[in-house]
Amino acid sequence: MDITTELEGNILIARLAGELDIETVQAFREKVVPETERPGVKTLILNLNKVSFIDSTGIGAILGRYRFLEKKGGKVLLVGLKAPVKKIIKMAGLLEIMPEYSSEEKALNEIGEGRIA
Amino acid sequence: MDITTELEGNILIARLAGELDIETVQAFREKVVPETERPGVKTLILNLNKVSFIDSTGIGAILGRYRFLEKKGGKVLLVGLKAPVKKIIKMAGLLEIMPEYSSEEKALNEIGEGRIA
Amino acid sequence: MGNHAHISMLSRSNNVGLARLAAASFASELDFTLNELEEIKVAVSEAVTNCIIHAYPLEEGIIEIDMRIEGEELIIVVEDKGVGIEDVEAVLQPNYSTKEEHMGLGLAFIDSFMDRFELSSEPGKGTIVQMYKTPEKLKNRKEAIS
Amino acid sequence: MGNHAHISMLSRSNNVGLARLAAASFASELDFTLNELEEIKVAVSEAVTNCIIHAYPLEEGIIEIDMRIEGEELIIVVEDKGVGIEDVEAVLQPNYSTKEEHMGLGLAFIDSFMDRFELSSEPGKGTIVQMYKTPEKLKNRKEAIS
Ligand SMILES: Nc1ncnc2c1ncn2[C@@H]1O[C@H](COP(=O)(O)OP(=O)(O)O)[C@@H](O)[C@H]1O
Ligand SMILES: Nc1ncnc2c1ncn2[C@@H]1O[C@H](COP(=O)(O)OP(=O)(O)O)[C@@H](O)[C@H]1O
Repeated sequence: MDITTELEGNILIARLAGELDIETVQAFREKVVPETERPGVKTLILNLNKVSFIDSTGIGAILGRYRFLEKKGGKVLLVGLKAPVKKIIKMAGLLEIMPEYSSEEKALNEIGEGRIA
Repeated sequence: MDITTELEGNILIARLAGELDIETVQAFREKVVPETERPGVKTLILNLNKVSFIDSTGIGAILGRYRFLEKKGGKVLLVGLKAPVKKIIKMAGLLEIMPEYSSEEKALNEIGEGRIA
Repeated sequence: MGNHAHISMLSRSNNVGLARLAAASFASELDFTLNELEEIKVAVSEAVTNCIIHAYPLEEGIIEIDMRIEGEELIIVVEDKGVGIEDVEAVLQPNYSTKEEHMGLGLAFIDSFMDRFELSSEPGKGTIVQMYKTPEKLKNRKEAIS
Repeated sequence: MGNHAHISMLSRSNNVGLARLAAASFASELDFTLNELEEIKVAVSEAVTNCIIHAYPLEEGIIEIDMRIEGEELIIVVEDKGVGIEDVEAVLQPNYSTKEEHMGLGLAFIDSFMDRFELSSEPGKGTIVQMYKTPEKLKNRKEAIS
């Protein structure tokens, strides 16, 4: 799993590539979790465009960030879900609590226009 | 292994996609071999652009077509070798007897200009 | 006779990918769609992950993965010799987990993605998950004929 | 303790891909380049193909693939209980094949792509191919230090 993160003001963008499972969730914990814990960070845009596989461990990691940010009044936005990944995320009920966008730009626009914040 | 073939006059173009090994060589035998046996066919352009893996079984299949066509005064031309595939083909000595081109067009041009025939 | 392959491996996180890939490769002999192969990958991933997290929480153990094709059916059995399950009925409830930070989604995914599955376990002895799946295409064909 | 996984499978052509993928997945725990992982795939493919063609020419048998990591070294052992090899020295010659339509490239590829390999066989009992490989990066690092 390759992970890069970028801070845009109070918005954290995390881009994941590869398979998110019990092996690679470790990288998520090391690279994404501490960034969401920075003071001020409320919104996480999770770009899963290059994620080809996810299972319940990956779902657990995303949900963990959602719960953490929700307490701070924040949100998690999902970007670029491939069909197999989307199926799992949907079945787990995540799409009911996290909006989904086709690109980072669209997600950023929504936040900018204050619909989500 | 996905295989498509196309006849351009006496030139057979075969396009392979996938992994060429002991499992898939069967498809090569069924789809490519009979086409090379058509009367008149002397030249085989083998497009391996979408082949991600080859082993000695695949080498054997290609060499078999070379030997068959050589007897008819023909040739095998290779197109679009990916790095790992090229390494194996080179190690097996195939590049010493079969010219390699970056595209089908270039291979066809060479034949057209009579440098190979 | 149908195809057969068996994997024994240590209960390490970095072996889950191997199990999943091997299962999808084995299954591809049958006429599964890419979508169905992805479902098989998820199911195997969940069963193997459960062995790592639940069956062998403290020390590494062996996970056995048996893969068979019988007729047009894929049968995958994941077995551990770990702690076992006290109350099998309870863990089969959706969203049930004995670990606080877990969500109880694993068995639910297996249930959704395989045609059927059986869970058998003995506390202190280990757990067996048997999973069955036939390609949809084939089921449709059979229905069309009958 | 190093990682360990073992595969037993029928000597069928459509299991070669499984063996190759599993080996590459297992090997990826070490710091191999993509190029080296491809080399491992070829070596495993050749060893397993030999079992299918040579060891069990008439009827299916079992192929055992043992994969270990010891320190920074990958050890893959492919074993069959097939016909065995009469003259091990002879088959190790490049371009030597006991089958007319074959080219004797398989063992040569294994030799090129792995750091070292050992072939042992007993006629009528079976054959064992042991293959070893350490990531180049690591070898360079060690040389730089010493
Ligand atoms: N192989 C196993 N060994 C022991 N317990 C298991 C095993 N598989 C599942 N369980 C039990 O079943 C429960 C539900 O499993 P699952 O649905 O995968 O959810 P989760 O893994 O999130 O807890 C687990 O919390 C655990 O108690
Ligand atoms: N597992 C095996 N069982 C029996 N014979 C084998 C085995 N592996 C290799 N051999 C023998 O070694 C020879 C050389 O093998 P190889 O270099 O792979 O070339 P090829 O497979 O093209 O013959 C084979 O022709 C065969 O006689």
